[in-house]
Amino acid sequence: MHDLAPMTALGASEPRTDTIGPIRITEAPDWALASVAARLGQEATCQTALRKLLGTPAPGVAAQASGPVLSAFWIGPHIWMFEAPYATHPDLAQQVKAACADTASVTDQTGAWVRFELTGRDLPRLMERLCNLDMGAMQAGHARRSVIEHLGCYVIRHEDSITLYGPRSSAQTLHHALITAARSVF
Amino acid sequence: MRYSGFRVLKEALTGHRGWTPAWREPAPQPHYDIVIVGGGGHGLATAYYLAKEFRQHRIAVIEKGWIGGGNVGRNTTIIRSNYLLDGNEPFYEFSLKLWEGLEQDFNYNAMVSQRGILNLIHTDAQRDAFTRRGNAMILNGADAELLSAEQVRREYPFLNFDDARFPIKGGLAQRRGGTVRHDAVAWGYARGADSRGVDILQNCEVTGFRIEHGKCLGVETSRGFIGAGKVGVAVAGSSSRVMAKAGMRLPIESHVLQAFVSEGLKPVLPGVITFGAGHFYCSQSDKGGLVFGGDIDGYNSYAQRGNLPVIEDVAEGGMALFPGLGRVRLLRVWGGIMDMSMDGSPIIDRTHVDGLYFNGGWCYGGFKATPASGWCFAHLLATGTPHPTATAYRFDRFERGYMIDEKGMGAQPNLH
Amino acid sequence: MRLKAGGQIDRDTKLSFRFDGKHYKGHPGDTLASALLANGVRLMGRSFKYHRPRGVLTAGSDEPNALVELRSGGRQEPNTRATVVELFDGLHAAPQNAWPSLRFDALAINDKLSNFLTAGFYYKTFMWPAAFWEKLYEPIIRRAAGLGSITTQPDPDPYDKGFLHCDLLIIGAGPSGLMAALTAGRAGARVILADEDFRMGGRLNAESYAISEMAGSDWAAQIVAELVSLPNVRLMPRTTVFGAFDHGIYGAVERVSDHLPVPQTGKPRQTLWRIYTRRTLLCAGALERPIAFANNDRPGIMTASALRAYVNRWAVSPAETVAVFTNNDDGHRTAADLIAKGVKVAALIDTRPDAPKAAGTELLAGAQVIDTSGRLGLTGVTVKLANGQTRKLACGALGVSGGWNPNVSLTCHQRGRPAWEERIAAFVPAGDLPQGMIVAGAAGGQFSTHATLAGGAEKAAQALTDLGITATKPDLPQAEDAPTRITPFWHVKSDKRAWLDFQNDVTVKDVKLAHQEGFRSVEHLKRYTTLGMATDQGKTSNMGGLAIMAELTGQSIAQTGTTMFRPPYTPVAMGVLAGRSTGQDFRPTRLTPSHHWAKEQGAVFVEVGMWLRAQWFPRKGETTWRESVDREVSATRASVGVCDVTTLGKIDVQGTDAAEFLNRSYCNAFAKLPVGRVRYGLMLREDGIAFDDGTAARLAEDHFVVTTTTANAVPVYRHMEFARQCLWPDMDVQLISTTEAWAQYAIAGPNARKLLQKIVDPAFDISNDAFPFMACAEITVCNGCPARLFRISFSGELAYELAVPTRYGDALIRRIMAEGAEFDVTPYGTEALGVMRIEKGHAAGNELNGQTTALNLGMGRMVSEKKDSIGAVLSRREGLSTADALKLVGFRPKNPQSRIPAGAHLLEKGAKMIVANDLGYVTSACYSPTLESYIAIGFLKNGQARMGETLRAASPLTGEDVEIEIVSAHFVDPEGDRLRA
Amino acid sequence: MIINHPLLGPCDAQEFTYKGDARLIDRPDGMAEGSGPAFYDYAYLRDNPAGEHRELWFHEQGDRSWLVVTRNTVTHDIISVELARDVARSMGRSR
Repeated sequence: MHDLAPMTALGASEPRTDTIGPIRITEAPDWALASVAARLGQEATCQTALRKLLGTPAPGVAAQASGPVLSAFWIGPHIWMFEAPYATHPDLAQQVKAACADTASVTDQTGAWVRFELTGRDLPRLMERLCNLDMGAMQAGHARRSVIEHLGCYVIRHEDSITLYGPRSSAQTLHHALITAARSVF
Repeated sequence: MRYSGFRVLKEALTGHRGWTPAWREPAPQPHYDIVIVGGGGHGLATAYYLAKEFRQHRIAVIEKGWIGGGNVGRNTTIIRSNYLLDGNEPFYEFSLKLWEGLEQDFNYNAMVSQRGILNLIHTDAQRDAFTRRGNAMILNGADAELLSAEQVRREYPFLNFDDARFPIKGGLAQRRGGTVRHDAVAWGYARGADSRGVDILQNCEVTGFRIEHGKCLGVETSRGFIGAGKVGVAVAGSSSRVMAKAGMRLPIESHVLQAFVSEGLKPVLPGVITFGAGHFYCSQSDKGGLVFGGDIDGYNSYAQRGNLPVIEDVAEGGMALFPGLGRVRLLRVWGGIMDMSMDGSPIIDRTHVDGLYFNGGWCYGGFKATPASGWCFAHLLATGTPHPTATAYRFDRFERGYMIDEKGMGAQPNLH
Repeated sequence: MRLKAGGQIDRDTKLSFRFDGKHYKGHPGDTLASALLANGVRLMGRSFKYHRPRGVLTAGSDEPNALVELRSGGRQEPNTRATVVELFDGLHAAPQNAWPSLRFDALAINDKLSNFLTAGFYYKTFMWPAAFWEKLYEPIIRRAAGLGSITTQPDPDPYDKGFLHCDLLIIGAGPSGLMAALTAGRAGARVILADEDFRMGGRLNAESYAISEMAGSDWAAQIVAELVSLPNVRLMPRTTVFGAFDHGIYGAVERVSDHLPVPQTGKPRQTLWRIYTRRTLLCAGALERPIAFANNDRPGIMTASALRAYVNRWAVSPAETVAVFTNNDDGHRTAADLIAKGVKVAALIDTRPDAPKAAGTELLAGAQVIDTSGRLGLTGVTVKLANGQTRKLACGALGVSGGWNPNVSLTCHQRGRPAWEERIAAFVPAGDLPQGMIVAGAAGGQFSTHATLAGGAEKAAQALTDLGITATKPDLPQAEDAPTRITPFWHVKSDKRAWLDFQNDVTVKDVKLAHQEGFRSVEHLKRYTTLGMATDQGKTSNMGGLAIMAELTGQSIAQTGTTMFRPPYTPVAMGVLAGRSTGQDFRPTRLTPSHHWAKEQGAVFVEVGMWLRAQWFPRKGETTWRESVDREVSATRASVGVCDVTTLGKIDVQGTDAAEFLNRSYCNAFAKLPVGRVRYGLMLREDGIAFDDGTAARLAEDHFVVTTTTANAVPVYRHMEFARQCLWPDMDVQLISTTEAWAQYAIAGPNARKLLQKIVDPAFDISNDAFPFMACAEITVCNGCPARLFRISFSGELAYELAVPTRYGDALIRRIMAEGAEFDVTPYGTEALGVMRIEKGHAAGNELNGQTTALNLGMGRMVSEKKDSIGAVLSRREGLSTADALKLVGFRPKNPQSRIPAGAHLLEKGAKMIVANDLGYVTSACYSPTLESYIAIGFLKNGQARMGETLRAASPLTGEDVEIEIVSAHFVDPEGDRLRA
Repeated sequence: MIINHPLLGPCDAQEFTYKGDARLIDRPDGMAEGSGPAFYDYAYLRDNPAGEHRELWFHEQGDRSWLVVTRNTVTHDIISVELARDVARSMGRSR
């Protein structure tokens, strides 16, 4: 194992948690990410490979799907983002590439994003201050990209929580927006 | 009738019975020597200079609605000649010089107010670019001044110097720039043209051109055919629509630009100021309203109205620059159609149709150009040759590779 | 004065407030206007032009007169309508546009001069001498004009923004809005009910009549209570829907904290909501219009409905004795309500000879008010009776009703035009409404309470049916259903001034003058007289003005038309439109992976787009930035330096057609680039102008990593996606941005390899032979950390760029610094980076300015003619390839210590400073510590042919004029020996 | 504005970047003899209609699809939305 110590997107060694009213905002740095884009003409074989890898069909448009180990969400036509715990999958991109071989182009995206977990009551009331997605209509298992604080972010709706991915370099801006909006509501 | 302070006094004492209409409402004649299509600022100025400077006769201005109802009636009133490129700067400097003597020339107080314009600098690269521009202005005989951040602060102490995302590092000032009461420009030119015999035909829509054997014989209108020796089209946002009637496709897209005015305030802003790190520029009218604008909405539109994102973007720029604006209220938002050209610069040229001339592609900078545009178009119509300051404004510059692209954005009109 | 009983105020609680320096008391439920009237204050402001005394005209947001400066300091809020300010304890407000005081305003002299200050007088004078405009006339005019003032201090309150979604947006919570919300709410639809007032109910709160045997306000409260209990209904009081935008998006402002002295910690003053709705029901009611008559502008004269609202809702009468002047039945209702509340009504003056009977006061049918008296407040009116006699009536207030205008504003925000309806003598919404909008109640011209209730329920059900939601209409409560009876009457003929626009002082005479001078179109009328351009945007004035213009031109009102209704419905604070995006939060900040480390080192940062980058790293004892930058450059060139270059855009290009795709995207050839090699690429726009440059590294047959400049990362990615999806849709190529995924450092200088060899794992041979200039590889560093290494050089030195996953970027810079200590490794910032690239003659943003071609940049031969690449064809146009085209060259000053200003223009020695002599310009300049001289690069006409000549770099703007020698732009190591070392 | 994305359904236009006339898909062949005039027409001339306009929008903050939106430039009503890649193929563009 190499000897470079990671830093979180918010610039610390440990992830940050904030609790405001009923909401908890947690930085979640321990995720490996890899984007997978099916090669032209290989879409079907690629999806077969991904299904095998994920343990469930690759998610459809604007959807998220979880398998036993990995999870994935749709980010574009025939493009998905795969997620796995970083501790166990530091080389997620290579694993995905191995599974898809020449049917897909795979890119390591681990460093590209900051991830926040939002939990608590009234999450839609927080989100309505931040982005134009209709959280009231967004069911668990939906994943959409939208604009938050001028930043392109992924919003993934789970049963009791929301996962938010924003560009890593702007982690502080995004975090500040989350905190400010939460204080404004609660 | 000559306007003057004396005249105002006299009329006040005699019940204002002596005022006559600022322009006539003539019936269309069957034929004119020159027909100008478009009763906006540029069309009216063209007619005025044709009659006054080029001694032309039998001129008509044809307007679909009411005169001055296009962009001359809904702009942010700024005049300046702070351009970079050789194709532009002499023209805009000519225009600024015409502004400086305009009111006395056409006997109408258009409130030409040379309160100065200041373009703020936020990065070193911007300073380099503005230095190049300021020098180009001086080489062309215009005035320019480079200000340090401290100098800017002395003139505008309330701008955001201490908590800015993009700190102010200086500015390029043009003291002769300023604002003009925009409607009065249209009215002044209309009155001046009318008094020199120009027929201003309102509520008269051009429905087609009569072109035979490659020569334009006149225009078909909602009030019948009007014959013309020469036809000059100056219809700004409607350029593509009108020229399509002559079978032309133009290097122009029509886009919506929104502009804004606040409730009236006691004087706060001495001059015109443009934010260099966001889309916002602002001045204060004599009535007290802050007049401001920003970027175009960015999509083709003839709707003359825009959408909320740009309104917010402009307000963000305003607040970033001037945090004391928070409680100033936006009173009115309006939208106009901009004839956005492919290099951000205008066209004043003859067309492939004999006797048909075109003036357009002003993007959102047409107001300040009004006097020179009118003069140069009149020059072209009267003499058949381009005015020396407008030689670059040719149709064929795109095909031949002589673009005049101030912003360097290429053939993408919504980025100019 | 406050009436003994009644009103929706909390009489048990007293609130203290101050206006014009005097202290008063009011109650919760009051507005500033109602509280002032309760305290006997009628004079609240001054008009714009004549500085005439002004009191309230209305009881709502259409108020043109009672404008005050609310609060102070950074919170000072000018032009605030006293009629909508919710009273709070400690409120203070000051009069505006009056000096030295509200009662004695010096500029009231304008009123005496009014005969000279008619519409448009300023267009006819102040022209001589020309220079006097800016120096004399305009400053006087500006000082006199304007309304309230701001302090220019920053607004201390936060603002917020948000997005809401619903099936049905109901605008206005009067009888129709409440019925609509009830209908839709019970049907389970997602409903938003917004109302500008702090108390929902609309006119029901201001009227005396019963609904199902309850007071209207009680009925409203009962409905509101039920709506509150429905989870699918969102009630938004204090919320103004101010604009209708495309495709069912509405702008609304919620005044979250304006009724408090200051917002609670963390809470916004106001929130901007963008409401996305499938259907909209406009229930915005109607606004009463006045009648123009001589001196109809005195404090105490107001709309009859306002008078009624003050009596019923706030239990306030502006005077002990009042009169009512009307042309319709609704004025009678005002008289009746006043009488019922014990207010003495001197007379009910009705212009209609056949006016219905009235009880409790004298009815003067067929009569007109021809004049009024009272300097600072109304003392009496003069009435011309039906028989032609005149009569004076003493009264302290006059309620005027000229009929009601449906509140059509929002229906016209998408350039719809309302239509004239004779039945109610008013404009009503016409066909071309904003998408999904339906109008109900008084806003649609249905004025009786029964009709508004029924309309609200019916239109809500209709809207839901469109959406496939079934609604059952609730039982309609009993309510009055009086027909609208009006005989249009716009102005009392008079030689005196009769006001139309009370704020801007536009009178009937001004309209006549505009007509006389040919300003007859409604737009000309508005612009020439300023009618309707005041802060109320003509809500109370426009109708009268255009009715009079119609009369003068002999056209009908319908033919005359209206001016354009534009957003916002009522003025909106700039602060709330900006929301959270102010100050440092104006735009996102992007931090580089080494940011925290650089901060520890005391780096000076600079904004580069959204990024903050280290500009230089000052060391102890260094007093100027130049000292630091010179040191960084020299140290790098002497040993080794390190710079964070993460901000450069990175795009992963994969697929079997990746090479061919890049071959068409760049003007130079890429198809044959071997795996493990990097190539410089120049990208053109389709118009042949240079767009961006960067490198493409081939990591595998089907995998490239492309870099872009920092500024163009987003546009280049967009452009490549366009080419991929639209131009060559069947190419097998996939793109994804990886800018953020990698922390990338440039390590440059003669000792760069030695330093890197300590970091790169030994399994990877990076010797010059194994890893030559322009090599690239996927490697590991620091015992197994995955990394990418590129041997590329922007500085001209032996240099590498090393990338690791972003999370290790901080650790890597620390490791590089630690391992590099023996070489005295020096971190350098963007300034030193800039100096070294100028020394090397590399083009950057100042040269790639969107106006230059490959030819200008000295790369003309790179544009391949053997393939079809974007921009190649148009780059060959005549104007872009003239013989004297600008060429990138270098400049050295004759005196090495003379600065060459970037932005200077190039001229021959002795040439006159005119544009005809302009030969080009300086793009980038710096002091070169390597050459111990100032140097610069720039574009010179036919530059390559002028090497060795002496010219001037002239910058009259900065007062500089420097003799320069034309040299190659490659100042340092022109043969490139160092970077290949 | 709301753009009804063929895959994602209604999306706020703020997520998109506008390019212009959908004819920009129809790029001439750069290797064809004398293609200069064709490129001039392609890059610079526009119909710019007041009415229905087929135009390119990029879902930059969304799924990064280029779309061809048919929109009325007078009313802003959107008549149809297609994936530009499909449109390009239907116009005969391939590799």
